[in-house]
Amino acid sequence: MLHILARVLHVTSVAPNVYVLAFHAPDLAAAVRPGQFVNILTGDSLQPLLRRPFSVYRTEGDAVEVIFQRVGKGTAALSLAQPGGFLDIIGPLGAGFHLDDPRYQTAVLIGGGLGVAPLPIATAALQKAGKRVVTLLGARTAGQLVETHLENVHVATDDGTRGLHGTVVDLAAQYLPVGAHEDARLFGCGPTPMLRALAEFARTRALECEVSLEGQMACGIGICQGCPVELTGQLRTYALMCKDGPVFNTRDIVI
Amino acid sequence: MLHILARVLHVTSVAPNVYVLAFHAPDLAAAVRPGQFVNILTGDSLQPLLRRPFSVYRTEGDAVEVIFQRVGKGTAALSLAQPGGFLDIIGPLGAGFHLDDPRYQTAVLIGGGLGVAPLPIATAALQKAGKRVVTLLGARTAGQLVETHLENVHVATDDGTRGLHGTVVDLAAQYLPVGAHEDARLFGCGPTPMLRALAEFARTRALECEVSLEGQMACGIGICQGCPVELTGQLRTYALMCKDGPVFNTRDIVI
Amino acid sequence: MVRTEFHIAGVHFKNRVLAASGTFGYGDECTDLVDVQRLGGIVTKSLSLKPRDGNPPPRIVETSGGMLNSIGLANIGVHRFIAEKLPRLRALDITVVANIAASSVDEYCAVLDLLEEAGGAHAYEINVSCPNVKEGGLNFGTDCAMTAGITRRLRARTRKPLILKLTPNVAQISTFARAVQDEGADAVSVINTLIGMAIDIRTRKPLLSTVTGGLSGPAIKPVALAKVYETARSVHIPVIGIGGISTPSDAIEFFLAGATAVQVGTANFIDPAAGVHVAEGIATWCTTQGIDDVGKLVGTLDTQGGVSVLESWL
Amino acid sequence: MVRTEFHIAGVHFKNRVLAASGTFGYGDECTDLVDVQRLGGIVTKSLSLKPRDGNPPPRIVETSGGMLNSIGLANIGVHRFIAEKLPRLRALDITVVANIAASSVDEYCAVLDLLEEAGGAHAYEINVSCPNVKEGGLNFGTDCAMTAGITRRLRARTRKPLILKLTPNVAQISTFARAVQDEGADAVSVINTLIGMAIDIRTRKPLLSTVTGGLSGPAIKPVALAKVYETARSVHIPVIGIGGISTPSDAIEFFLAGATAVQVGTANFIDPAAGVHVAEGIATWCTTQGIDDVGKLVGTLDTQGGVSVLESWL
Ligand SMILES: Cc1cc2nc3c(=O)[nH]c(=O)nc-3n(C[C@H](O)[C@H](O)[C@H](O)COP(=O)(O)OP(=O)(O)OC[C@H]3O[C@@H](n4cnc5c(N)ncnc54)[C@H](O)[C@@H]3O)c2cc1C
Ligand SMILES: Cc1cc2nc3c(=O)[nH]c(=O)nc-3n(C[C@H](O)[C@H](O)[C@H](O)COP(=O)(O)OP(=O)(O)OC[C@H]3O[C@@H](n4cnc5c(N)ncnc54)[C@H](O)[C@@H]3O)c2cc1C
Ligand SMILES: Cc1cc2nc3c(=O)[nH]c(=O)nc-3n(C[C@H](O)[C@H](O)[C@H](O)COP(=O)(O)O)c2cc1C
Ligand SMILES: Cc1cc2nc3c(=O)[nH]c(=O)nc-3n(C[C@H](O)[C@H](O)[C@H](O)COP(=O)(O)O)c2cc1C
Ligand code: FES
Ligand code: FES
Repeated sequence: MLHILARVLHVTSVAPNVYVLAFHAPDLAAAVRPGQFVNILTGDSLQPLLRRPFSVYRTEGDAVEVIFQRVGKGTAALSLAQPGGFLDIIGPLGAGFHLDDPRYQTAVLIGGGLGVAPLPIATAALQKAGKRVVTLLGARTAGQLVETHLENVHVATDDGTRGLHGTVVDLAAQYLPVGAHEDARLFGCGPTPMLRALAEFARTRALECEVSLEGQMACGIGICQGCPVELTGQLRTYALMCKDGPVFNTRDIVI
Repeated sequence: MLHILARVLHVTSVAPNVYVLAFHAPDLAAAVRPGQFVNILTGDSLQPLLRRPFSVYRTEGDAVEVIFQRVGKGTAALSLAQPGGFLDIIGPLGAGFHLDDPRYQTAVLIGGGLGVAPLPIATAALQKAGKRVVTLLGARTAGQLVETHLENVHVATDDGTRGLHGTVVDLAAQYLPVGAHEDARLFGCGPTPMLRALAEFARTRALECEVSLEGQMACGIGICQGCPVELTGQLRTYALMCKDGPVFNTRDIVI
Repeated sequence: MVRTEFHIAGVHFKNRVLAASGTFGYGDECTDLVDVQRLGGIVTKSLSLKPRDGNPPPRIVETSGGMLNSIGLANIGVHRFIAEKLPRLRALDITVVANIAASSVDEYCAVLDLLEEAGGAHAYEINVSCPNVKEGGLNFGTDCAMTAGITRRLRARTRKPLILKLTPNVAQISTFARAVQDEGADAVSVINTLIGMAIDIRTRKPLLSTVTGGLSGPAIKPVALAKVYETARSVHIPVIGIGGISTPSDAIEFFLAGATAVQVGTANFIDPAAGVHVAEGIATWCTTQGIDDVGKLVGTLDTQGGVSVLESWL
Repeated sequence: MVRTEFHIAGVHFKNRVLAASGTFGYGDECTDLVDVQRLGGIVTKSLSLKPRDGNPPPRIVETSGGMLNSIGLANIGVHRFIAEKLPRLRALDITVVANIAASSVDEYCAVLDLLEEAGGAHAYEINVSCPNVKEGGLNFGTDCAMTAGITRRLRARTRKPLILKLTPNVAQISTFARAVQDEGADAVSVINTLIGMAIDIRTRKPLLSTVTGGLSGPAIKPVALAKVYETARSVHIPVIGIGGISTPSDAIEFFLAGATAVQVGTANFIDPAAGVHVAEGIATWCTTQGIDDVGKLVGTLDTQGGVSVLESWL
């Protein structure tokens, strides 16, 4: 866990309202694993008060990239970050995907909307590990798809403007017919309803599935107890999204 | 009183930490009188919460200018205003200087530090009215003096780097020997201690003196009662700085 | 068209957004900048029997997300209000709530009597966050019996809507709300400012001449909302929500929590048309949501799944 | 060199800035990011007799200048604290204040007894903002007799410093402070969070699973400062100031208002080294001001010229 002032390299719009932010952070780039996140201070005064968490999108040499959608005050401020300026960042945080398990061959990466965020860094690691990678992307509409730095991409759009007319879980159902893919493992990221559907899909197909969750955080480092994730089994026992997650095996949690 | 979104023309640093901000505001430029001020929303979110008051420095055609020192959050944000962007401004506010009284011939304009702010717009009006103008400027050090758009400038610096080594009130004492200037009237603006000294000086010399005050404001338009200025005479009776001032005759107020 | 009007004890308000006392003068100051007739109503600056000069400066400090004030009830007094302001307000199509402050129960009564006689005010809001001079300066509003007593005395003197404005600086605001309801109050306004303070570390002096003052603005919105929720669940008279409301969305939160109407305060200092923008934004939002009456939002917070207070925060 | 240390009932604190309960875990979580030994002390997350899972999500909402939380006292329980955390804390050169929460007076006693037996904690801070299960969930901290009763029972069981952490959600916090002082408390911590609430207007649901929660952060600083000022003027035991402190200047305001020490809470979430920065910034400021002991600031607010409370804000 590092606390750094990282120099902004660039902020680039890659789709309407979607930006890739790159910053210079050699130690972070060396340490981060796929599925981990960084917690960025988006304003220098107190507006917004808390840091904002973002999955690491890619590393490229000494640079670390995140991809984000402008939804509110924090992301609006980030979208205006100036190259050469500095950002106050804590990371890498959380536990990432378990990509290197020898018990599977094909990694099916599934991203809904900005859930694409951790997939490029995961792809790079999977390629290194010699796994086969298939990527299923979903978006509301074709223009919102961000497909770079991925492998074997299949797409679905809610409005049918590209690929399958439907959700990315529908696409997974199509891509993974019953019983056909025991050696496959699912890695998903996206909005909670999508992850819920994905978990259900994985359960019915008896596939292992890890998902990266989103939700409210205050500290991001395990000291506030603000980010409970309900565990299956006993009622109301919780893991911490920021420390124990944000990636969980869907078997272990109530989404 | 207007409430406008004014296009920023430029923000120019004119001395260390001192900026002139020009914005396009034809109706305001036409309406404003010397000594009046504008109330600017410096941030689009709530940091800082309240507007910030600034004397009008100059008008030039359809443009209105203010000059300000960067001291905190609001002025820091203003110093970063982008040409082409828009600022939310209310003005003109308050009562200005009474420049056109026929009972005096020489206007002695006295500015301490950023108290120079209302003097250029006053100079322009006085020139039109055919008055003689003398300007006395004080600053901590030579580099902080802003002397453009003024007439007959004499200076004093606290550190003696230019002009008289002393305060602008010392300079006034030198410039206005006892009894010599019954036809002169003083118009001052600057930090409260300077205005207090100036008021005392005017009293001992029996000169009419108007000063522009500074202090905390919330609304700037007379609806909050937040900006009392104590009146002489009865104990604890107040005028409102934003509505009845910010310019007062030093005879009428307790500074 | 979304229905925005509502009534309190038979008095009509055009919409559910009023200007809060002390944050909009007497309603006639900024007609340049805003068409006050588009507000649901105007609550006047608190009126006392005699004019009050108020506290020495400084009276205002900005804080994180809020501001402190210690105006000291500076006001022109009820006589000048009747003579100068009421005629101007009568000329407008606007519901006027006269807010009354006093340092004795008799003074409350005297101010109300004068306003009743003059006519023109449609309703009264009673500011009980005032020091009771007879009781050594103890604040009326923090003593339930005194608050109830004021209500009783005033209720006997008017048939117009009587709205008690409660202070949040008590342990349980709902106790006070019930007490004034029992004495015949037609509504309660919740909340007045929180007690706060700020210091200039360079001079080592308080930033308000009175040391402490009243905190208002967005910073207090969560507190105000909780107080409105608490109050609305324990009385059947309307609750008027106040505290940090700057946007239509803020106001809707208060409606959901149980407020029948809201008042916009500090936000007027940033934009005198804030109240109008809030009112019109609410109507627009209702349209997009297919809601035909703003009143249908009131008290519709969905707390299903909310765990019991016993398990609550610690 | 500026003297920064101080003592409470004989226990030494390196400097006057502590990490607040619930905002710094058990002190051993972020040693990567901050040298905790540069803090004046660490107050642990509230410890209950049995581990507590806490409330369902969402537990956190950001508000203007602040945040709401309804953690629900999620903690590992006093046994695991003693077994796992105390040994690690003992290895550090840091003053440890164990914060205790409970839902009955007996539970408070049981937790304290276990900690006494284990040793290692230098002082106790008692969180009374807890629902008393026996009294139908009434919060201990809003009942003066119950708060005093807890103090009496605990005082009889320990000679270590006993610090009562008071809730601001009462009419007069100084009454509570005097009551616990009379029962032998060595200090009071002022304040815990304010009750607040926020709503998602799209879903019409509260943004906290428990509907209401505790407001903290810069937004509450003015309220906290006023409570500290009120308390410090009415007790002779030390007052530990808490509420919205993020900068050295914030802390100095609390010292001037009468706080002997301060705690940094929410600011740790933004920067886990916030407490250290505050502590070191205070020392630097004192140097520039020629002040040789931070303690010389305590209670030195200059209120001369402040008008009387009678004339105060309304
Ligand atoms: C572990 C983790 C990783 C994340 N990774 C990414 C990422 O790689 N790219 C990315 O764009 N976003 C990511 N997010 C979400 C991101 O943190 C939020 O979008 C961001 O905090 C919004 O900040 P804001 O100030 O712009 O919006 P706010 O002003 O805080 O909120 C604006 C609107 O967005 C909604 N919102 C706020 N936070 C979230 C959230 N966490 N999820 C959904 N809606 C929210 C609010 O309800 C509100 O309606 C991640 C979140 C977590 C917890
Ligand atoms: C009628 C009027 C006209 C003014 N005209 C000008 C002008 O032409 N040019 C100009 O530079 N300034 C002018 N000021 C002062 C200006 O409004 C403040 O400097 C500004 O509000 C500071 O905002 P901030 O957010 O940058 O500072 P803040 O963050 O609010 O404060 C930063 C520091 O500056 C101090 N400060 C804040 N406001 C004032 C003030 N009013 N006077 C002295 N110190 C203050 C604070 O105590 C604090 O230490 C005027 C003020 C008034 C009332
Ligand atoms: C400067 C100022 C003056 C106020 N004066 C009064 C007053 O005279 N009478 C009153 O009942 N409330 C008064 N209030 C309280 C407001 O009406 C309102 O209850 C409070 O500010 C909370 O709302 P807000 O956060 O929207 O401002 C005043 C508030 C402010 C900020
Ligand atoms: C997430 C969170 C958890 C907290 N948990 C506790 C707790 O367990 N026990 C306690 O006494 N106070 C707890 N507090 C209150 C803080 O210790 C502190 O009193 C309060 O937050 C005000 O200080 P601040 O504004 O600096 O955060 C908690 C506060 C927060 C924000
Ligand atoms: S966000 Fe604080 S513990 Fe997870
Ligand atoms: S600043 Fe509001 S009345 Fe002057």
